[in-house]
Amino acid sequence: MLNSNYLLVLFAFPFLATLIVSMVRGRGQAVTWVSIALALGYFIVVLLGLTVTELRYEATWFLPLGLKYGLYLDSYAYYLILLSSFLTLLALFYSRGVVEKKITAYHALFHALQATVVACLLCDDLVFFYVFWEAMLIPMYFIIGVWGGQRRLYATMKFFLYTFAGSLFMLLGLIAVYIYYYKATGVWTASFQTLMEYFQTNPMPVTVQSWIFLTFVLSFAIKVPLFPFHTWLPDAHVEAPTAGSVILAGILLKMGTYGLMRFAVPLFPEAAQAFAGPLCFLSVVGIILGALVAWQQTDIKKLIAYSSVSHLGFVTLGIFMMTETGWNGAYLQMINHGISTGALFLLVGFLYDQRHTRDISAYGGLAKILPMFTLILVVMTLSSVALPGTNGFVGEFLILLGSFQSNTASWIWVVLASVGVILGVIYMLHMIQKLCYGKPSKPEVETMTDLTWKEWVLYSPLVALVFFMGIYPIWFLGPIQEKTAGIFATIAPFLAK
Amino acid sequence: MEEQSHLQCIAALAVLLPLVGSALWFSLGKKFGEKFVSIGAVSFLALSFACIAYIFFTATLPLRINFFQWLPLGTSSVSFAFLFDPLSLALSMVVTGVGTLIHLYATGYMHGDAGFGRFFSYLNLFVFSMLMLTLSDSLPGLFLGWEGVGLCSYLLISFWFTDEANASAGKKAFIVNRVGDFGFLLAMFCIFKVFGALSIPEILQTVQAGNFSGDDLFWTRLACFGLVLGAAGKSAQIPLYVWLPDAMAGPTPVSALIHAATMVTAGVYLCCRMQPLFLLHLDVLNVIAYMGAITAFFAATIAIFQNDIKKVLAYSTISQLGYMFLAVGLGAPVAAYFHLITHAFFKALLFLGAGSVIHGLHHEQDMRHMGGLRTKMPITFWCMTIGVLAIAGVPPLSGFVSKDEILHNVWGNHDWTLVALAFTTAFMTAFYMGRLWIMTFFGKFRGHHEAHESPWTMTSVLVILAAASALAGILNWPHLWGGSETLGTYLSTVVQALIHHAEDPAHALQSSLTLAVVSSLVGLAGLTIAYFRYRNFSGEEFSSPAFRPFQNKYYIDELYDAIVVKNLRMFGKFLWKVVDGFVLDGVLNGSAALASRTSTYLRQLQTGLMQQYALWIWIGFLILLLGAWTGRS
Amino acid sequence: MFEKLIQDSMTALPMLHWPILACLVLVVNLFGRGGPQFYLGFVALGLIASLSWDIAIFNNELRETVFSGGVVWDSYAQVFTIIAKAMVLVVTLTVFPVAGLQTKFFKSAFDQTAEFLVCLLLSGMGVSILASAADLTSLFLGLEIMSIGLYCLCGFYRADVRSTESGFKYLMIGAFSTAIFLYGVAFIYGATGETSYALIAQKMTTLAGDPLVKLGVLFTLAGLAFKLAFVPFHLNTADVYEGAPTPVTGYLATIVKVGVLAASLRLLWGVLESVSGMWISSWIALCALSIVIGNVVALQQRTMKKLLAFSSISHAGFMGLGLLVSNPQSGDVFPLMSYIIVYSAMSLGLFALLTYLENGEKPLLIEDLRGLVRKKVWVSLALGIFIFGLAGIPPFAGFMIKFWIFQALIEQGYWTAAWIGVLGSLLGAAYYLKVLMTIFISEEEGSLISYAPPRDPILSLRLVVIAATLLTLLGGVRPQLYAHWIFSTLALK
Amino acid sequence: MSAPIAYVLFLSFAVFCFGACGFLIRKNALSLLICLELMLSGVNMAFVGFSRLHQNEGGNVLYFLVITVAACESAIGLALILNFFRLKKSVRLDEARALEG
Repeated sequence: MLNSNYLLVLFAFPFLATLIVSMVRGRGQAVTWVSIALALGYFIVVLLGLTVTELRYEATWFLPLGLKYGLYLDSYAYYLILLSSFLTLLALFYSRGVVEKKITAYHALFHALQATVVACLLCDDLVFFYVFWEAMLIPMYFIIGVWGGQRRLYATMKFFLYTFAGSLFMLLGLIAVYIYYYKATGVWTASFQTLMEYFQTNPMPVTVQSWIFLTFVLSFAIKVPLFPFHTWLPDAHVEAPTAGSVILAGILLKMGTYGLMRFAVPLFPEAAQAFAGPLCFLSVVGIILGALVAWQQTDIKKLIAYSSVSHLGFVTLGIFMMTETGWNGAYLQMINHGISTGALFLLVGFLYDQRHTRDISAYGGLAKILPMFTLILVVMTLSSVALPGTNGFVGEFLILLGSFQSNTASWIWVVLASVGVILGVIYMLHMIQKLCYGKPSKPEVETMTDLTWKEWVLYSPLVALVFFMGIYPIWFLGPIQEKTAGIFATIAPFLAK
Repeated sequence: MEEQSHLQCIAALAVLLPLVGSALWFSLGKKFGEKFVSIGAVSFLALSFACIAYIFFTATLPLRINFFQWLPLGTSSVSFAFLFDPLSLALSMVVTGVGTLIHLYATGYMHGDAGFGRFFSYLNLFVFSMLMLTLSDSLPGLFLGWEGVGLCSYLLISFWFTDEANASAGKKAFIVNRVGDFGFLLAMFCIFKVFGALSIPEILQTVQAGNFSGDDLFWTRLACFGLVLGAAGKSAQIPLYVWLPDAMAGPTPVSALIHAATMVTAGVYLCCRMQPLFLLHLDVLNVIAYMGAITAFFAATIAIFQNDIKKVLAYSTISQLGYMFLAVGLGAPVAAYFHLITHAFFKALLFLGAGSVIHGLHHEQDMRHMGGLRTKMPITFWCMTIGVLAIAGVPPLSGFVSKDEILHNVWGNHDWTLVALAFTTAFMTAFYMGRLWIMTFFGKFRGHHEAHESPWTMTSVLVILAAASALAGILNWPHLWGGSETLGTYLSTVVQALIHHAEDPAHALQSSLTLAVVSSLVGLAGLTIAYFRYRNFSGEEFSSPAFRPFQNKYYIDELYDAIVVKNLRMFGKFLWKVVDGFVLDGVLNGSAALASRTSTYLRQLQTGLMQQYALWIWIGFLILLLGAWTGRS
Repeated sequence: MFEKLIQDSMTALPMLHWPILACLVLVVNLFGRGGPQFYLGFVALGLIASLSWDIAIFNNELRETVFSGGVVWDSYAQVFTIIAKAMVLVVTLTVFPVAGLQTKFFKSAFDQTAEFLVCLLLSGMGVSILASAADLTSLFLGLEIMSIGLYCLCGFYRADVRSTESGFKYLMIGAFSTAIFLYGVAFIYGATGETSYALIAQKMTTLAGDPLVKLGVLFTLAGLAFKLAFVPFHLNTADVYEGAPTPVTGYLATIVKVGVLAASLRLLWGVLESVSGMWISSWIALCALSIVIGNVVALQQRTMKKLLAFSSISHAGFMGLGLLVSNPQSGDVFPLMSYIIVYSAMSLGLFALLTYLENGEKPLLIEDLRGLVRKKVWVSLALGIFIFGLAGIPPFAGFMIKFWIFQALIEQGYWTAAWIGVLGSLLGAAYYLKVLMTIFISEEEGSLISYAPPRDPILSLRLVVIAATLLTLLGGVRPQLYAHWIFSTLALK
Repeated sequence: MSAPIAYVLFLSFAVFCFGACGFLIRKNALSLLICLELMLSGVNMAFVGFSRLHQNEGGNVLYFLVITVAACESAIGLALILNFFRLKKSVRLDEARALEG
């Protein structure tokens, strides 16, 4: 069953789901259950492909100038699709009772978001990767825009335009590669695989390679977000509805790092080598800034948003230091961040639905009133603080250990990044103390109800994943290691010895 | 190092029992009540102790048990594996043994507390992490235990979390431990860079066999410094000791088990375990020695002026740990290890005694409100007396033997500053322990509540510990005094001592005897002075301002707060408001505003007057003409 | 000697369909008393017939100079005539609901539906002549026929001062620019002594540096630039678009630009290729300016039609770049053609919706569209798709057409133009998003919510909107709906 | 003897410029139409001059076409001005500001 038209099913299913959900008439409940069923169905379909290593689907549709709908699935793309389908399922299940207005549109948009993300991950053609890379913004634009908080107009506008501006530069870089290949070989194709094989034997001159690499990095850096380009993230997260934040943090941010690992570094290894130093500096600044600023926040969602800046700073550090272990750790940390931050946003959403405020000082003493909630919150905090035994540690340890051995950039960055480990504890425990310990700051807090079975269905898989991947990451790292080894085999000749 | 399957399951049982227990008590604690939890917790601990003891007596050491692969590191990989050798077994025996006793004690102490189940779940989790720390075969495994105990100490210190102070004390402990862990992480990276592997036996083999290039030596030196920072963080040495006194906010059994007997000794265990690596860099050993000595002296000076009984014991623990690091620094790991074991016994005894006093006086911790308890709490009094005498270094108790051996090594080293520090600290230790002893048990009763003796569960533990701390000395009775140094021989396979100088046997016996007499005289002197000073203690003392800095612990906490915490918070605000808010967002909103301003400006051109449009056409055309003509555009 | 004339008109029959249909309408109008619906239906059917006729007799290899050298009837001219007819058909279908209105405003304006249609058809004829002109005279004639038809159309609402003023302004400035254009033609004629493209092209190779030629080329360029509404010449566009009736604005924004582009493609690349050094850099400057300034000024626009006016200026800039990169000889005009087709579809669709939404008396402000999605879901969905298309945001066709242009620009090394195009489409996205925000996201109620247009959008308008949405959606994902066909047909041998 | 082409060109350019400047300055709508005619006549002069220079009739043909087109334009222009007058009771161009903004 696992052949190329499985890929087609993987590609087409979410698009179909979007259509079906938008067609459903009738009261809100029907739409919700249909959409959750479809999300579950897709999650199972994705699970079927667990053993896949590499699948390719040749396109039948001819397009002018050599563009074609090639689909390509490898373990890098596969695990992100798994994470995306899993988080979408959780997000939709969470927003059952929460969303009242325009439910059909809400669910249709989430399925559309998933469809574009999966399409983007599966595209083998650079141009159609770009098309779906931009298309991802539209559903998110509406999700934040229609169901967001007070300043949603400013936030969603800033989110869309910032990412759109960055990716337009990538468009020119992408076309430059596409035409460079045409001029060199006379063949019109933007298929990533053929480009990779070609550039492996006769790479572009470093000057050309550098500026194209920079356009790619600019676009991906905005999405990640890397240090100077991160100011859209706190606004987007604070204004987005809870389910929107879960998907935004869980999946959309990972597209940036996925892009770096899949396209930017393998295509332009020498340029990546040349710019490794400054980019590592930016990552380290992102780690420290993210942690310190998160410490000052009074809005919980903003705190978690800045913590994402800090966590993804580790991932980009792992990528730009260009070592195999570093890359394995970076990829694992992407998935971990998706799980832990997604869970944190769900927890904040749980609080927000009862108290309708995100101000951290409005809570207090939750440990006594909501013991189960505090347990889940502490477990997720430990995962994001990288306590050994949780998944966060495995990711961070591999990144830092791997990067320390690299000779592309100096080991001082890794030492500074490890300082981030300390800062991480400071702001996370600050949050836990303000939320859970001490006396409840307001009488209403007393009347809050603890987790019910609905929440347990949501959180127990996440908690299980946190510990399972913390203790036994091999089941997951095995295929990733092969893929990384493959990439490093191609770019090894260009790396400094 | 063959692997019998039945040994594997025993080892797994020993370690996993506390983990399973912790999950049980947390979830079922409320439903099944205190009786179930207390029996369960103590029996699980006892069973784990029995397994460790079985391996201790039957297995041929060193025994390496491998479970499954954990971290793939490219060339090599780290797996969950246990390494049973003298070092780890000795400490695990102490951990599980003293742990079981303290569990028994805690069932009495925590009786009636709402979070009873939760408390024992955290305590069991702590024992699990401590066993992971001592038994694991690879550095990351050790690190897992290392941070696990840090987490449990955080959870237990802020156990009564409704009071904000306890919560921030726990937070402070975890953060300061994390600073130490930063050093440990760095050390692991350097070690991996040089040895390409993180499994401890492999590393130590290459260290003994290998010869190292200049570059490698740089990395190993950095690794040693990292380990020292890690050890200092965990064992509360000079730069990172501030968390231990605040850790007293937790329940007393926690202070006894974690902050006296087991967790804080992890640093010493690490230094002994990685001793071959340290031997490559003697200057690092020297640093450890001086760190230990200064910490010992510094902590002792503060302990004298504390009025809270648990704070006195906390600073005394820091001081005794200083001694252990001094011994390790001088290349006498056996002495350090011996002192570690004896200290575990008598410090646990002192803490539990203090706990029973506090329990009796309904949570009264200030010594100035105690006094004359020897008649009301006889058993606690007699056990505490043995503890005080042991720690003061009065022969023939265990404290005297282990401390004397350290002093012997210090004397042998001929480094006079260290000797001076060691001996004055010995005197001060005796003085403040005497002060504690007399203020609580002699003179008239200054408290409010009616004191009563603790229940049998607590006092029985006190008696056992009293016996242990009295007789522990025979464990490593020096050869010179006719002893068999069982611990020394037992550990000799793993660590070796640095012989400073060869002495002829006759002279050695004579000097060690004189040394023993001198150290015991110092101890007795401290006690008698304390006795005469506090015999009829009225209530206040050290009122003159000269003692102000000592009573306020040299304002170290305030200093750290001012330098580190306030600046970091200001830097955070700066980053948020200026870098993010003003610079980055400024650029963004600025460019948007620029675009809309130019657009409003250009819109004014649309005046609706047709002639102006024609005029603009001409102007546009002329520009086109000029551009084309000059060939520029 | 009439045989040659009859034979020529037989070959170039598609072009003659326009006048024939126009005369038929006039004759019918003379006799019959049919209402507006009748005439519109009559013209629509006529156009459909002529369209199917043209597609049937479409002949790729045909290349004949007819009417004694005035016009060359090749595949290129046929394609543009077909496109022009399709667009005029769309405009007539858009006019359907407006014409049928009984409200005071429209009734007085549309009692001469026949005249309206005649002007429309003749203007369409102008476009075909432009596309197939092979002589300076027929170029001038085509331009004038198209423009004169438009002057009447713009000023068609006699009772409304805005429409009269728009027609008047368009005429005055248009005539002014035609004078400039003619002066250019005069100089070219003066320099070469010839008026037919082929001969001029031969002469041009020898007159590389001649100042007269340079002056002539620049004057002609200015005239064409005004018709395409490039920036320095764009000022009256906003007023004309605002004042003119909405279907006519749609016509102005699309077909006029298509016709002039076809003419300038033939003129610039066919005739003035050898002297291209003179006009290429000016042309790039014009296009770049119009893309950036067109989008910048659109940022602060209040009314919908003015916003679309400036967006059409920036799209004209893109089409100019498309022309720059196309090379008629080798048939490589795909970027330009795909841009023309998709852009026209989107604009006409959008203007059709505006016609439906507008309530005639006052201009349609963006504020009026606020929260439209709550009341008219399908209309706002279509509006959203068109706006996303115009903004050039992927997966819609609007992005693909921009992609082909960027790709061709970079392939031929016009880096500055590419970078400016990128900046322009970013600015464009800004104001399109603002419009989307008002339609979909904002909570308040725009005036249009309460104004329920008296008639449900009848069949014609729905047809137009659905066709345009389909093209916008699928155009990007499967451009070979039109790509393949364009590629093969347009080899100008 | 025929006047050299430069004189004819100079004259035509002069007439063209007068027309253009008139177009920019005059405030009355009707005078605008006159100025337009002036510009077109300037162009015609150029056409006839060049046709004479090249001894072929291309320029003359264009001359006639330009005249006819100018006539059509002024016809429609007058119609529009009439309508404008009917609505605004004045032909001053300053009145025509309804489409501002």
